[in-house]
Amino acid sequence: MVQSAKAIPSTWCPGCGHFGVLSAVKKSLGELKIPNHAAVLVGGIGCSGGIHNFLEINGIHALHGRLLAQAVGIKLANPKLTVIAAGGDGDGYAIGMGHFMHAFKKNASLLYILMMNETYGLTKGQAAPTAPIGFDGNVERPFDGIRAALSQEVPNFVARTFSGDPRTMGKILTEAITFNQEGRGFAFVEDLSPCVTYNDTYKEWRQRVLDLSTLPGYDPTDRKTMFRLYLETVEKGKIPTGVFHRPAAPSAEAESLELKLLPDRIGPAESDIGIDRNRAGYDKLLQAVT
Amino acid sequence: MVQSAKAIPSTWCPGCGHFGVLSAVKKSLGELKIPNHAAVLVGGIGCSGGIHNFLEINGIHALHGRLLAQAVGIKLANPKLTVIAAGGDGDGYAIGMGHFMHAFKKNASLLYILMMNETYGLTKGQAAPTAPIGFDGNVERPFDGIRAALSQEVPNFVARTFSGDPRTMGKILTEAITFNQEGRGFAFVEDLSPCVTYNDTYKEWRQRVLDLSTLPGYDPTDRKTMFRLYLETVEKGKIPTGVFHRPAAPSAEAESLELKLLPDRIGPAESDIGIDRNRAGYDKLLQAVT
Amino acid sequence: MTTPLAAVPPSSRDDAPARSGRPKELSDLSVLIGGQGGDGTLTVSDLLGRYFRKRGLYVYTSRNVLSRIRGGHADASIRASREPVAAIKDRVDLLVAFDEESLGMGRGELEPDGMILYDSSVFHSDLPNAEGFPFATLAGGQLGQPIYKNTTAYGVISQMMGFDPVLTRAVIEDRFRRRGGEPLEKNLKALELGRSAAAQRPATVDRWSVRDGGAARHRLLTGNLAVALGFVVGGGRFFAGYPITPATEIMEYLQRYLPAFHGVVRQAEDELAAINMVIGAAYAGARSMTSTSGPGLSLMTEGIGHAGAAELPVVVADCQRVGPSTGEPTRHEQSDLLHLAHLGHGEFPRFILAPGTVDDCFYLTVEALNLAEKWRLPVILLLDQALCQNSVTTDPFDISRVTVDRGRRLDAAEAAAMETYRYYQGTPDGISPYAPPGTPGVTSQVTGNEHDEFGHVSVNPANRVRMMHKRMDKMVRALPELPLPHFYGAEKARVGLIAYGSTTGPLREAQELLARRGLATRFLQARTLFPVPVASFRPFLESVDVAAVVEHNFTGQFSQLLREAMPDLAGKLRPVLRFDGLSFRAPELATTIEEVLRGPVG
Amino acid sequence: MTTPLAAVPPSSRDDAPARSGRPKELSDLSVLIGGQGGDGTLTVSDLLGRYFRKRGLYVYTSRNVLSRIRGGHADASIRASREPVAAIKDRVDLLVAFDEESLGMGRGELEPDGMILYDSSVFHSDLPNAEGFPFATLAGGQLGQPIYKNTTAYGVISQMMGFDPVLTRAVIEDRFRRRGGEPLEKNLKALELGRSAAAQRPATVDRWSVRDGGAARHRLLTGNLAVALGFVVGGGRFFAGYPITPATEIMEYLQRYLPAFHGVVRQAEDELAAINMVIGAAYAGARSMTSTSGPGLSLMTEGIGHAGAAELPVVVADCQRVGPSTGEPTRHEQSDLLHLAHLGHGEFPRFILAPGTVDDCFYLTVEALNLAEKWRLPVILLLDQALCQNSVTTDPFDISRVTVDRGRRLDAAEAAAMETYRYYQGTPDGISPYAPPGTPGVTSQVTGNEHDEFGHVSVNPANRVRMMHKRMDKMVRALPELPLPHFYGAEKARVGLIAYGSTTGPLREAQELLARRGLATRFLQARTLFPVPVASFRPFLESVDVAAVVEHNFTGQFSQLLREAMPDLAGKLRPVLRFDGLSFRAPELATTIEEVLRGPVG
Ligand SMILES: Cc1ncc(C[n+]2csc(CCOP(=O)(O)OP(=O)(O)O)c2C)c(N)n1
Ligand SMILES: Cc1ncc(C[n+]2csc(CCOP(=O)(O)OP(=O)(O)O)c2C)c(N)n1
Ligand code: SF4
Ligand code: SF4
Ligand SMILES: [Mg+2]
Ligand SMILES: [Mg+2]
Repeated sequence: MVQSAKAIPSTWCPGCGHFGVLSAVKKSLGELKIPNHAAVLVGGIGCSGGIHNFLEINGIHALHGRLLAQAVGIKLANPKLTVIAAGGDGDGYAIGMGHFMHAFKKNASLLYILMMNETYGLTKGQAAPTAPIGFDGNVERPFDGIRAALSQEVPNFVARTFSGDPRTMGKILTEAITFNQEGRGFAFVEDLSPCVTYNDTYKEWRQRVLDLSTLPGYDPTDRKTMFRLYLETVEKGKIPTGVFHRPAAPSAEAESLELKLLPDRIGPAESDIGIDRNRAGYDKLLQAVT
Repeated sequence: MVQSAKAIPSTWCPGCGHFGVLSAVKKSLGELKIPNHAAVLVGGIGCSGGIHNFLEINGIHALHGRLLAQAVGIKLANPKLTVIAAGGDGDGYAIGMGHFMHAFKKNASLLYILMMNETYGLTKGQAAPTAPIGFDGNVERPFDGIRAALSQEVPNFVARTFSGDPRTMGKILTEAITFNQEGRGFAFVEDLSPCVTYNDTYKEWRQRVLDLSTLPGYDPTDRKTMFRLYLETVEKGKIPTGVFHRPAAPSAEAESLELKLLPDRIGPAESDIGIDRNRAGYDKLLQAVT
Repeated sequence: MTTPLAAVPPSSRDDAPARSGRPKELSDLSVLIGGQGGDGTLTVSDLLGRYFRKRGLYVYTSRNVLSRIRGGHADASIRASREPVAAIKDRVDLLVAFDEESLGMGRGELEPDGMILYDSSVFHSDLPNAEGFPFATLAGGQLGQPIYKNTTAYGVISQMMGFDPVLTRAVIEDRFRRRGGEPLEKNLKALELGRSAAAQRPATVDRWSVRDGGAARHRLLTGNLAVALGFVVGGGRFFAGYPITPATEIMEYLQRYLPAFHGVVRQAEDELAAINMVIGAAYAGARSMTSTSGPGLSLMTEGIGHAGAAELPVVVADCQRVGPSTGEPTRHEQSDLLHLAHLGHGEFPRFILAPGTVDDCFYLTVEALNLAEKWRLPVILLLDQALCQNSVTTDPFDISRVTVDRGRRLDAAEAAAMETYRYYQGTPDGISPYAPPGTPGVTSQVTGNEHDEFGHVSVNPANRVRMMHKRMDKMVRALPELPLPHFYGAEKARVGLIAYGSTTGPLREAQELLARRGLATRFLQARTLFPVPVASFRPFLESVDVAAVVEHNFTGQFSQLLREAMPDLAGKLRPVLRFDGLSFRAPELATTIEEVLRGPVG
Repeated sequence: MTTPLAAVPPSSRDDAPARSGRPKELSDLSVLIGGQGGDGTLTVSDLLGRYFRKRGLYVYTSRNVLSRIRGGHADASIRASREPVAAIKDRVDLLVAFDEESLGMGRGELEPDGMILYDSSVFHSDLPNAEGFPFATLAGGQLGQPIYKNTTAYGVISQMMGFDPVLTRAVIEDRFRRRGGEPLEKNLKALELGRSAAAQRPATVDRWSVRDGGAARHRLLTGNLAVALGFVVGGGRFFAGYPITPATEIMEYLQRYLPAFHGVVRQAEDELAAINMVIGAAYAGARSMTSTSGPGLSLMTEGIGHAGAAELPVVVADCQRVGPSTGEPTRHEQSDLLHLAHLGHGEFPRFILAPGTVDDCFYLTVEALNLAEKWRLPVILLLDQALCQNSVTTDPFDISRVTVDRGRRLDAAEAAAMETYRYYQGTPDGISPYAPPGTPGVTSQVTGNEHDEFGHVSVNPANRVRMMHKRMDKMVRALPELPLPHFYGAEKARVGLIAYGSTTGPLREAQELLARRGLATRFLQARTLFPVPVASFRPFLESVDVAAVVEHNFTGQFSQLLREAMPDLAGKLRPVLRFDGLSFRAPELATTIEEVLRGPVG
């Protein structure tokens, strides 16, 4: 075994919700027997975004808000890699909002874990787009990424977990990565991950979370139903969790971006680009177009 | 009367859907008796974005995708101005997606008209985020801005019009601008505006549009209902139009950004910044903080 | 690496026979076609180009359109010559005017014995050398759609210049075959309409003649196409971009060509996504590129810096247009150089390469890919509107001249043999071995934060200094292997000329004109712009008394770079600048250079 | 405009009395407090700063933290002197170590007779000059929370330095009053814990003494606070930003101060939104600014270009940190200058101003607002981490020195009196009259596309040339009114020093050290960096034989700008560079300068 990048000790505050994600990711990768070298963790910028340093895994620290763009580039360059993007709610819902909304359309088979704590931890506690009115002087209504995800007609996996419930989180992450491995497209998991230093919501959230799968009529294949259930739950002052959307079964046609573009699953990073290997194709191309 | 920037002749292809928006805007401003100098039209980049040149009005040509950011800056600097942002679906839903989603949260009282033609007209017909699968090789599912707008818990005005039905469009724009004038917040109108050169959808859309207000149960104050009606209509192969969301009545508390920040409606652009005028306040500030 | 063009010949005009009964032969002719956007001026130019190319002539075409889809003045110009050409001719032999505005704009450029064809269904002209044909009503009446007027005009021209009728038809067939059916039929009819209308007037029958040239294997290509082809052949396999004039065609070509080679092309949601997708793909091990123009380039600033800091190989093709801001999207300029040389907060290494011809576009794209991957840093391929969108007859690309050098990339066995794998391992040349993610047994950490050799964040001051040297010294170490300039003209000349990009073409013609006026010059065509290749530039500057630095911008950006790099030679530099959106023309350029050289020595 | 600081005094060390029974008086003392992030090192420094300021001393504080919220080494240092100071002292009199790492890191900087206080509940030290107190367990045991250990340490120090007990308490009250209740109570108790613990040991009772200084009206301020205050007083009324170290505090201060003046502050969704909101507000007629650091600055590139092309007055404060990319967010560098000078595709005018002291931050922010609005273009206020976040005792700002100049802004009556209103009206100085949207009877069109005087799109070549001159010539025309450099040191010296920003402080001290070693120097502190103010720089460079250009980056960016602007004087420039993330210290700087000046003349 080559000695290469080891996990370094975490730099998070003791008790930070992000630890929940770290251990759940580790556990799911282990359960699915995905070796370190076959997975890439794309971190955002923020406390959350440092996560890739705290695992022995391939890691790339993307620019603030750009983790999904980099993750899609990685997945399309080498569809065999397990790609997990993980970052904060400032990273994903503020500066990264454009790429976030487009990730559902693109539908590359990768997992995005967004660590929601209503604040910008690393820059010391300003309001994130998810912050309630009044938080640090915030006057804007909080953004809800799950509702935005549910609004579009796309066959993605959509869920919310809570760092206070690591068992369920582990189960859902494993399901999400399996969804990716089957080439079924994008999986989005928003994790409720309290910032104990600037916004310690552990207690409050523990009381408010409600797993929608416990409700009558729960059907994550039906967008209309789930949207209604979600809104009714919110109206009751609860925070919906669990799996909100999961298409019934893999369709016959490829739905994921990488399978549409690379049906034989050989990606740009793996293809042999030697001149000799490609000469016939090049000759044909140059002949045709010039 | 000072002679100043006149309207110049339009540069659009004859028959372009954008003409519908141009004349509806003109008509609504006329009806509401808003003088030229009191309104600002913020154009995007694209065929659509040139619109501010074709009216005698204050116009600013924003950067591609940034028209909403500039529009919010204008409205907050001078809340007395009528501010209308108008641009294309490439401008708004591709490069401008982040600002689009945040515009609902911000809720400044301005009107955003997005001219939807499924394509990038000015760069010659590539697929916009709204393009159906197959358009110019597009493999991604189209984005639906109305559904995204409806998904969030914000008190905005949300509607869709069709350039093929200028009468209804005029009515809805007038309603939207009135909503703004009352300081009730953001108004978003997506206009179906066919690109006759690269994607002439006039005929098809004329057959498919369906005004939701004609349906039983229509209630634009109720998000859950409207989301369901909208999805059912889409499932029937129709394109929903009309007003989708409009809060019942102005609430007692200010809901719009500019009224929250500037309760006395005097904006930064209007305030007297002379030293003498402010000396007392400055002395107090310097005393307090230093 | 490119074969320098043969010297530009004296204009055919000089020794042409006086007008007589038999057609006058043109050996270097120029046609300007003007009308409203949507009138099909580009189509006329395209058809003529195809015809002349089939006749073995050297062709150069350029276009002048507005940033709108229909309406507004648009024109296209085409030059055909028996000798190689790399610029548009200064004067026009034939002006085709679909509207009166075009006649007004083009008249001034007409040769004394030049001729005008105009659409008499739109306006009337009394000029003695003007022949009116009702192009629009002819086509509208007979074919139902006035838009076929462009092919009708092509028909008139073919008659007037004594084109071979079979070849003339073959051009139409080539061009419209893909669309087939009605369009092809109607265009063939439109051609005949034009030919027969022209046949009825002596002025438009065999007025001029064109002899075959010897350039049989040449192709008529734009720089954008050459870049796209260079990308494919150079092993490029991942491309992400966002539409923007004048770069869009690179993406559009690649959308067609790349899938056959396990390649992926994505139209991203914006330029931020494009550069970051490219970064992701480069990290994963694909040769990756994006292309853009001014506004998109500015948006990519942070991303390019990330590639520089994280040592990721990305190629960014910048198709320069008129700036700042949205500027003039369809017009020509070279004003991004200093921005690119210093782009991004903080300091990171980058190379800026600039092809000067369409041919060079192909080979330097390959070079850019090789250099990026070998040195693991961003490489800018600096293009300009004229180079990107004008077309010129070009030698077939020679695949045997292409090599693919992936630098210190490890395969699985090499990686497994290492004791320790560190993504940012210190080495004498600063290049760390690269194992793509997925390599068994190896993991890597990559970041744009300052980091140690393993890629973990570090603010240790000594490490910082080491890492800055590791990255920045590449600009010094790589310099000897960056593309060399091309030199043209008199070896011993005391007057130097310096330029890059599409300015190469008109400047070579200007050089010829100056030579004929007795001024010997030597022209350094820069192909590496940054870091400034002092090793080749300094001897050149030392060898001349004075050097005109010819570029399309306001502040003399390339001059500034040179002045900073060689302050002791700054006194020799004379900026020759144009920034009105149009390309230099050779005669004007020659005159300006003469004037500037006469100016005070600064 | 600022009053140059009095010459820096010789270190108090030189003439201090030998240690005796009575407390040794320190007239220039330095304390370094180290621990883990979250240990409260900044609080200790803050409390000491408040105390010394109340005693009329001049104070300078700096911090060294990691980009994380808790854990990792963090330290704060504070200097207090009876004479003005503008940099941290090279050596430390008192080291307070909350963990062993801090002791290891700080020891080397200790004065020979310096002293160490450490937390003996965390580790033990045998060093002769070290006194251990169980800060954490003391506070934890008595107050329930070990975090009060910082105030306990302050208590020990106050005893050791013979602080006035009433003033010592008052500092705690000032600092924690806003939070009131329990925090205030507990901090007061923690103070007493420390004082009584110290009282029991001779080594920590009245070991040193501090005499009052004469700076009674001075305030202890950071550059970021001074910028925020300058913005308010300079009439700034619209601010949009996005959090980023080390710029965030400007936004946070303004969030508190601006609403009282009809001002609006928005935390935007990203930097693209921030700069474009600012553009919108500027267009609408509000004095507008954003502040950011490297990554955000790169993202603003397109927007700043838009302001330049459309002639909109925006101020961008760039709080430089270590680049490239995310770099080292909390560390110091000056590496954005060339990026800023050439930022953006295409060419547009901009001014870059750089305050050198906290005082200057206030007045130059006002200047930046005036210049932007007068000349209608983007102005960059170039700061650096040390200037932004270190604090220094500063004279009260003098409002009577502030003027607000809105340039050619028309009120309703003036606008109504015009015959024609053209947003881009040609004028001799290129400044067009500005009527805000909403002005009765006037409409305007504004665009970043090339445009005619009315603001309608134009690609007319002659118009293009006119408009480029209109915009670009502002950089020449405005030059005489841009802020002048400050000069320090010997008028006739043959050795020059050039620097900007926070380097001013240590360089002035270095200048003093050099003078004592017999080297007379003259220091040009640049306050306008771009366009290069040749009128003041050239005579300076001509007057010296050689000039050290001292800056915090790898490539010598300011040297490059100067070399390009004055190539004939390039041979005199000697870059003195540091790019390891830390600020220059005076003694090291003096030595480096001596070495560099001895080097070969280039
Ligand atoms: C372009 C850019 N803008 C701003 C920053 C500064 N910044 C670093 S982390 C961060 C926010 C982090 O918040 P979030 O994503 O919610 O992560 P958390 O720390 O809460 O886990 C910001 C604004 C940056 N690094 N880059
Ligand atoms: C940053 C940037 N990227 C790309 C462009 C090029 N561009 C101009 S218009 C346009 C798309 C226009 O499409 P849309 O917004 O749908 O407007 P339409 O023309 O369809 O009305 C693009 C990509 C640009 N001007 N700026
Ligand atoms: S500041 Fe908040 S988000 Fe950051 S590590 Fe600490 S607890 Fe976690
Ligand atoms: S190209 Fe399309 S969108 Fe643009 S003006 Fe023409 S019809 Fe309208
Ligand atoms: Mg967060
Ligand atoms: Mg469109």
